[in-house]
Amino acid sequence: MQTPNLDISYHAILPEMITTSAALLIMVIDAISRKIERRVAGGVALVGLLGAVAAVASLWGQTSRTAFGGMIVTDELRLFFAMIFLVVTFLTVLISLRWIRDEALPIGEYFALLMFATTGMLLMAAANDLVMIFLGLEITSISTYVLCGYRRTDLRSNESAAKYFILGSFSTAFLLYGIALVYGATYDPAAQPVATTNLQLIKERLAHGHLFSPEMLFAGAAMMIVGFGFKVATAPFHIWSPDVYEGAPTPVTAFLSTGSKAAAFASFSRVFILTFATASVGAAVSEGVLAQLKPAWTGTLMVMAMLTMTIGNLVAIVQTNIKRMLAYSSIAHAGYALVGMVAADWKAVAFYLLGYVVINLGAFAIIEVIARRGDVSTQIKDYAGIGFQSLGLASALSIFLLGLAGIPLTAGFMGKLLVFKSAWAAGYHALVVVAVINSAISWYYYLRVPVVMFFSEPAVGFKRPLLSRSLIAALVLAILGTFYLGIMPGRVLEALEGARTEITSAVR
Amino acid sequence: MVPLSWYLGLSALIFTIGAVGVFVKRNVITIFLCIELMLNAVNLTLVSLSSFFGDAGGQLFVFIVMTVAAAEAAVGLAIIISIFRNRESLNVDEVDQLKL
Amino acid sequence: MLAAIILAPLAGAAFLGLLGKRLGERAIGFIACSAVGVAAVLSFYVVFGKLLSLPEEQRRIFEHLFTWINVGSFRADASLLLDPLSGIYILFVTFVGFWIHVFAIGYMRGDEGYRRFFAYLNLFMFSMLVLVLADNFLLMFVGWEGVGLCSYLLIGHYYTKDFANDAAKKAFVVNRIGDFGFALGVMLLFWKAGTVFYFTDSSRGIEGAFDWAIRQSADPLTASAIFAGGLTTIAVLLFVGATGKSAQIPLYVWLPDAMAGPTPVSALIHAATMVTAGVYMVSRASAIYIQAPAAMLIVAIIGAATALIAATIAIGQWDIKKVLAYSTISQLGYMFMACGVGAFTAGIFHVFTHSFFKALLFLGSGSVIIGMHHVQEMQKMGGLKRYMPWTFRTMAVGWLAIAGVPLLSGFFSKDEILSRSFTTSILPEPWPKLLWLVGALTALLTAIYMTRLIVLTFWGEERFNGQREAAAASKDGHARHAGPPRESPMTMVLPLVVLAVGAITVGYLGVPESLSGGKVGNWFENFLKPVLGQSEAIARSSFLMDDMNEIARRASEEHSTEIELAVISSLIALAGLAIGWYWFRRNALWQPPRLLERKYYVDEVYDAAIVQPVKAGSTSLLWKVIDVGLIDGLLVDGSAWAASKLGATMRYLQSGFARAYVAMVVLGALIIIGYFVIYVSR
Amino acid sequence: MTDHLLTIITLLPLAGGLALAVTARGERPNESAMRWVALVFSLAAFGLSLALPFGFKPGGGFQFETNVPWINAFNLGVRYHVAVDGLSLWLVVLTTFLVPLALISSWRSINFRQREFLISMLALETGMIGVFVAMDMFLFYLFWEVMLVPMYFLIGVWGGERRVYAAIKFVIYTVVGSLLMLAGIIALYSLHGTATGNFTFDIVTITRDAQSLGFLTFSQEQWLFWAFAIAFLIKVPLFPFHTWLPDAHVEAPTAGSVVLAGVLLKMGTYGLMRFNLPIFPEASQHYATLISALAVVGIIYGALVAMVQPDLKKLVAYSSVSHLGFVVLGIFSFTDKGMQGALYQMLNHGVSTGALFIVVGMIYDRRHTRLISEFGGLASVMPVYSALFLVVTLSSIALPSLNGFVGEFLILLGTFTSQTLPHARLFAALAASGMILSAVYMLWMYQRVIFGETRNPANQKLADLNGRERFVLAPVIALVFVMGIYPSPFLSLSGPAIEGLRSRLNPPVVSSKPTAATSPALTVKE
Amino acid sequence: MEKVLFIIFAVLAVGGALNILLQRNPLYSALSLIGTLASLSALYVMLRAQFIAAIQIVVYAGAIMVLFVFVIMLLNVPKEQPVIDKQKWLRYLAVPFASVILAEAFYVLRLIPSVTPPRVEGDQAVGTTWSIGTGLFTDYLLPFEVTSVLILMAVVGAMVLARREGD
Repeated sequence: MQTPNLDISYHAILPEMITTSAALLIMVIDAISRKIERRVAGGVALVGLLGAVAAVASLWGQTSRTAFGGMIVTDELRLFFAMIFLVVTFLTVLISLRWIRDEALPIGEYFALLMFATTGMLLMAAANDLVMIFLGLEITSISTYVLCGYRRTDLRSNESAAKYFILGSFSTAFLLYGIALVYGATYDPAAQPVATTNLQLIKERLAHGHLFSPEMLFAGAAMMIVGFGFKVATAPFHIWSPDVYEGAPTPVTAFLSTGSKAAAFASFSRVFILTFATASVGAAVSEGVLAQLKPAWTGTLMVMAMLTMTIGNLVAIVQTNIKRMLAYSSIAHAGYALVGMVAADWKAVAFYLLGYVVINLGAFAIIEVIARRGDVSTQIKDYAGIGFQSLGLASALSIFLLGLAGIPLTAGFMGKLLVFKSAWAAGYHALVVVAVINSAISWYYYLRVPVVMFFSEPAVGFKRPLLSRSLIAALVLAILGTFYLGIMPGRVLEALEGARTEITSAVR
Repeated sequence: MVPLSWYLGLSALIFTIGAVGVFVKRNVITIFLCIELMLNAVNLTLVSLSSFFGDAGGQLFVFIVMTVAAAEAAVGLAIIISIFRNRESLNVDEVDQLKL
Repeated sequence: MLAAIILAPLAGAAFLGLLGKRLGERAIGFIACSAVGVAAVLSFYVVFGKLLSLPEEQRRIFEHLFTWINVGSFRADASLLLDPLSGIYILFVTFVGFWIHVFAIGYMRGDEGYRRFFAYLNLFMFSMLVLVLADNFLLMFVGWEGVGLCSYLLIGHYYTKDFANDAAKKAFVVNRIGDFGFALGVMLLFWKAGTVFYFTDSSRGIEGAFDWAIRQSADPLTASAIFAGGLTTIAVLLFVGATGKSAQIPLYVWLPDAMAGPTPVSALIHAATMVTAGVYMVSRASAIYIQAPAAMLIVAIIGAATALIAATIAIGQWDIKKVLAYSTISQLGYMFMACGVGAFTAGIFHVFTHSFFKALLFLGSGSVIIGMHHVQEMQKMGGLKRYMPWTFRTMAVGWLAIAGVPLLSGFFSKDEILSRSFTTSILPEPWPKLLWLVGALTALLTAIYMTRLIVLTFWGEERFNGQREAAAASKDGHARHAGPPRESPMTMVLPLVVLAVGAITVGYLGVPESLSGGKVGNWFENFLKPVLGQSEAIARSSFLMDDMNEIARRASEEHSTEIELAVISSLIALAGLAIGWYWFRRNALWQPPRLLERKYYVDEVYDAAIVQPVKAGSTSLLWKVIDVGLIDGLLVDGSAWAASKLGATMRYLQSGFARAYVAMVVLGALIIIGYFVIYVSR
Repeated sequence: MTDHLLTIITLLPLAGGLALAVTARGERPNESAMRWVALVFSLAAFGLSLALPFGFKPGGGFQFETNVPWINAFNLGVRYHVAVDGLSLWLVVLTTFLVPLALISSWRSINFRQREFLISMLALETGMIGVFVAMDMFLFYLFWEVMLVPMYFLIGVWGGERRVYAAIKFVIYTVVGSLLMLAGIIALYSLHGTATGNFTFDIVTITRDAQSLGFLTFSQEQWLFWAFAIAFLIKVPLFPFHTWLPDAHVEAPTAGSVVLAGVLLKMGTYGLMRFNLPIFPEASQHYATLISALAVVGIIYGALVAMVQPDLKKLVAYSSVSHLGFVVLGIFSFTDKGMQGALYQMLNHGVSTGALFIVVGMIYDRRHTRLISEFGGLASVMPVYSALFLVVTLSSIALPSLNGFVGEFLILLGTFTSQTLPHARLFAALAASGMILSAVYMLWMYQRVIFGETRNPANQKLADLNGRERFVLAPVIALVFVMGIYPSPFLSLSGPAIEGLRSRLNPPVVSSKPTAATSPALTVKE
Repeated sequence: MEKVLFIIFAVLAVGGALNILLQRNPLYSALSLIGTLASLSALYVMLRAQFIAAIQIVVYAGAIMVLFVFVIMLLNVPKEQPVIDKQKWLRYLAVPFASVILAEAFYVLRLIPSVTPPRVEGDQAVGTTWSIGTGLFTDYLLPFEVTSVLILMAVVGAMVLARREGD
């Protein structure tokens, strides 16, 4: 028996360890002090997140290093997405700080769950093995199931959690089945180990074309599309998201529509772009079946992207609840990001998502303030005339909505530009045109909110909401991020770009 | 000697039954049971592949899946309890406040 | 120097318009008149002092001010050209214009728009002089539209009156229709000739369009030449402009309405100067026209037809100014007929004489109108010679002159036109004879309707009693006080006298050689020879007869026929006077045929056939149906509606039932797995 | 200084807006001071922009250039590249000229949210200048879209009754077009990058390479042509994309209308000349007939519909459709005369229609109605106003010696003498009939508003123009005359740029000398 | 012989699964699921996955299902509740959807190459506790550790949701 090489590298999982520790610390303090101060809990979370950011930063440059027997990998995709998740959680914590007290909900558990979810998302990005992807996904999912139902006495919150749970675990079963089939399909008696869930090994086997059963591979890939498609909320697997987003507490919705979506895209990209796409490129030996895999999934995703954008945008037009409208909007945005997936350009997708999460979190921050205690005023008509009553808030919301619409100067535009550019260069012209038309449609409903805010008479009894410092900080960060990524995206893009050569060279 | 495809076929059959059960049954607990059934079907696939290939990975995966199933069960049942507290019903068709 | 001529009235206009707010009527009148007076004096100086001092073939003075537009191969300068043709024009324009200004001082007294009136009048003088002095078509177009604008402003002088405003707008729009043709003509000319300048000026490196035109071979006299895009097309398009400005068929309809303006305006713009711009332009472009016989024929036919039809309408009019307006149209038709038969000099000569006697007649009618306290209907006049002796005397001169009574100015010019029509060789038979016949008939009608006008106004019973109060009440603001008709003040009578003298004498400047037997040189023709001589020569030696013998024979024939024709036309004039005198002395209020009274219903037809359909079509079809209905409603709002309807439909996928969602997920999964499975086994 | 002059001019108004946003806070900010600040900033931009024509060397290509890398990653090759050439030079000046006037003209008519109004105007100015100076497609698109936002608020907040509908319609219309343009930009960028290995959004580079390398196939050209053209034609707006214009004009406040008509519409025609003609010359020629036909339809259609409008602003809006039809026609004549005329007509239309909206705004301020039937007989009570209105009207109907004529005539002449455009003569003749119709609707409108008796008692004690209003109109009126009488300085500066375009579009040099009728060039494109 | 055993347990498993759907009472469904789980466990034994078979019974059937049953008993839905079925049409989808999934599954499976499991006896065999244990603490070390996070989080989550108001 060979001596097992455990390949333990604490550095490689430092970010995850830090976030987990922060979660544990919060719970310990909560347990010891009987009732944890929200500032303490939030502070620990924020410090933990900053620590995780530092840890991610310290990993930068160590690209394509695997650890734990190939279970996780440190590459640009992981690191970049990790940054996205940490940004998401950071802003979510800032948004929640005041809200959690106003709502009188358990504080310690909330922040702990957020941090656990972050850990799950970080693992999803870091995973280099289907097991880890599954685990990360489950950690994220289960913690968000709980967060959706966090306002336990609220029927909407219950319903949100129930629907999310039923549909989420249902789709997880599909993903799992897909994983099992891929595991079986890549059986190669000549290799060691004979069967694997490790993506690196799967990629090599695909490249060499030694497959047990291509049919199983395809069926597995299809079921994984179902699983991931559900998590990123693409049509026709999007249907859970409007209900869940509407019913969940607003900060959770913010987190859900950004973080867990981005995490699913991270794994999605890891499996499909970095494993299934590059394999077919290098599959010189067995063009026969394997050369079909990429066209099969890109074709599917293309149709799904078109459907997703169209449904998201069209249905958003007729919404009257702003949370629900943004839910549909985030469906549409998943569609735009899928455009980048189709082009097999995960960097464009990553940048798109970075911009999207910053803007979307900003928008939800404001919605949370306006919604007030118990999410009571989330109708668009509740925004009537607040434009000049609280100009700053309304202007910020307008900026975010325009950013979502993709107006230049904002991150939304840069993201769209990159994604569309990639898709065009990859030859998906029709897809770009559909995306462009959809963008035009989306202006209609994004503009409706400024219309209501600025162009109509204020509703009686509107009181200017008081903004907490943390929320202002979140808003300022989101606005700065929106413009920074829109105007000076150079540094971020270069950081992303550095990956290009290294990853391609690693593939070869 | 039972061929591999028999096991896989059985697994697919059970998975199908589970999947159908999720949208046919109304009781939220039964729905949950069906989801568990689906997970078990996948487990059967994994175990049979693992055994036929002589690779422990599949069975290790099953171990992980079982843990996840346990965790899911804990949270899922908690969600069901909190719904029941508010609604006094386990019928998913009554949970339709959020729509359109 | 030439610039000073055009700038003097402009300065007057600018001064009055911008700074004249506090000036009194006296000062305003003085400034306006002196502006024109300066221009007149300068004109006399440049024509007689400078132009005539040049050798005959070099009588062309260019004055380059600045390059106006210069784009690629296209160039148009703000530069002036003085040659005998423009010289004649600036002489009578400034001279007659000056006296009309003087007349207006009295006529407009007490008007609230006094300053505005004189500012516009000066502006008109500026535009007219630009039109005449321009050395290229584009600058001419500036003046061309400028006079149109001033005409618009002055017709609408009484802007509170809707009919005046309508008339003003009609004048401008109808003129624009003509200008449309003119502009196209200029463009076509540029396309073909590569220039819009009249004459070559090597100092500026420009080529002249007329120099180009002369080099071309003449177009054939066929209908297809009109549409061929060559010289004939250019000439016809330019003539469309002339029909607008000079009130020819079919665009004459604005001129009668234009009488809504103050009478000095009618005299200056709508009789003496502006309306003859078309004749000027055609004569100016004689080099083109002479190469385009089809266009010449059109010009002649339109001119003759207009002359005749307008004359018949004039018989049926009751408004004194309307009679004169139709008379003007008719006389303009004469002028075009002259141009059409190649007698450009004769046309210009008629312009020249006509400007005197028609201005005189208009001013006289203005004097009558003032004397009658703004009554214009001749039914309400009669017997005025007792009250307004000077007006009567001077108008009588005009009457006789226009009627073509021998030895008055109208006789010489009209006779010249008639005889040249008869003998022209540029048009094929039977057109010369036919044109002459129409001209002669028109001359007869002219004598008749002018006699009617004079008789109804100055002779017969006094029909104005009892109308006075009503008149005073209706013309508010203008009826200074009611009372018996009275003679106008000195400022009005003096111009009448001056013009009357002119109407008698100016004809002697152009006595046809055949009549004088060569004893009196035809100064006018000689003067214009450097400009129009070449064209006239071509006209005489028309390509219709290449046989040299024929030419010689015709030339000798002409002399004798001219005398015969002069006798005939004198007789016609006298016959017309006699008929008019005897008929209208007895039946002063003879009811003319309704068709004539209503001007052949042309306005009504235009209104029903063009104006109303366009308005209705624009409103109901273009705006309401296409714009609001089709584009906005169906396409724009429709697609928005469709999008939201589609969205509203799709949202029902979101039924709220988790189980239905599960089914949808399963369905999606089925499709995707099926696609993949089928895809792989392909 | 000259290196950054354009940047300064572009950003100065925005800086003013920011200054207002930062300083003028509190419950009751000093409105008058805010107006002065805004005015000073916009006037400063105008003053600086005057340096452009004086420092501009005709034929010197792109000048006052700033060209620095901006975003390099991902092969984007986005550059901050601003410059002016003969095409954009005067449009920049027009923009900086009109905005102060618009501000002064609405000095007292904006009675709420003064600060936000001024900020919007200034931001709008920056956006508009930016569009004209941007020489990088990314930058161009950025300004193009960003400018929508302040305009949207100008219409939506300070607009009339149907302002919401109008604002949304305006934005959606524009966005549909501009997003197609975005697809076109991306495609052009990709095609150019793939063909040359130089991935860039730089307009100058791409234009040059399109000329020298011809990296586009004809079918690619056609697609790209439309991707850009639709965006621009919507903005122009060419029939049948024009229906946003009447609504936007009617509902926008005076200052908004002035800027909208004066500058925004020019962005479309400018775009055609900047992108479509030089980069897709073949496609431009291929579709010239279609677009020219639409332009001619627009000229006549706009005029006819304008004629029957009951609302002053709507009338002016439809007249813009008609006038901009001329511009498009001139552009697609591909002659130096036509394109020069088009460029000049853009300026003219900016001045005249801007002035028309100012003039209409003046009576709107007094009467709060724009219905023509509400007026009549203003000449008696407002003589100065009537006189100035008259000049503006005449300028709009292209009276020779006023500005409109030069542009319109050159366009018609260019179209008439076009060698490449089929049916050029017919188009020119039909377009020339627009001259007649413009006289009809403008004079009829003028007559109904100004002439007649003052029957409506509400009009009987209207005050004539005050000093401020005269001050607004004075420079416009002066410009109307100057541009009509002495256009050479304007034309000569843009000449070389136009000549470059022309030679691009008509590769074999053809003269418009008499031989043209039989020139083989005429049959090349049939 | 093996095939007979397989068929027996397969039928039991499928029958148990179908019975879940057929039962009205969730309690019976849960019991039926336990039956299926047990049959699967037997199949695992046949596949020589002894460890998994054991924890299938101990953890799954033993712990998880007990939790289910416990919750079902706890909630004890009153019998007299009206049957609310707003989405009757869904049941008509059951057969078509199931047949399509199965068709797809068997379409894939018909092409699966036959494979013979390696004959490795003793501790080294794949399904033994030894081999699973070794795997868990070598290759699967990280997943195993992460599972603890998952469980901990699930506990926290379940606690938050299930505890009574005011705790």
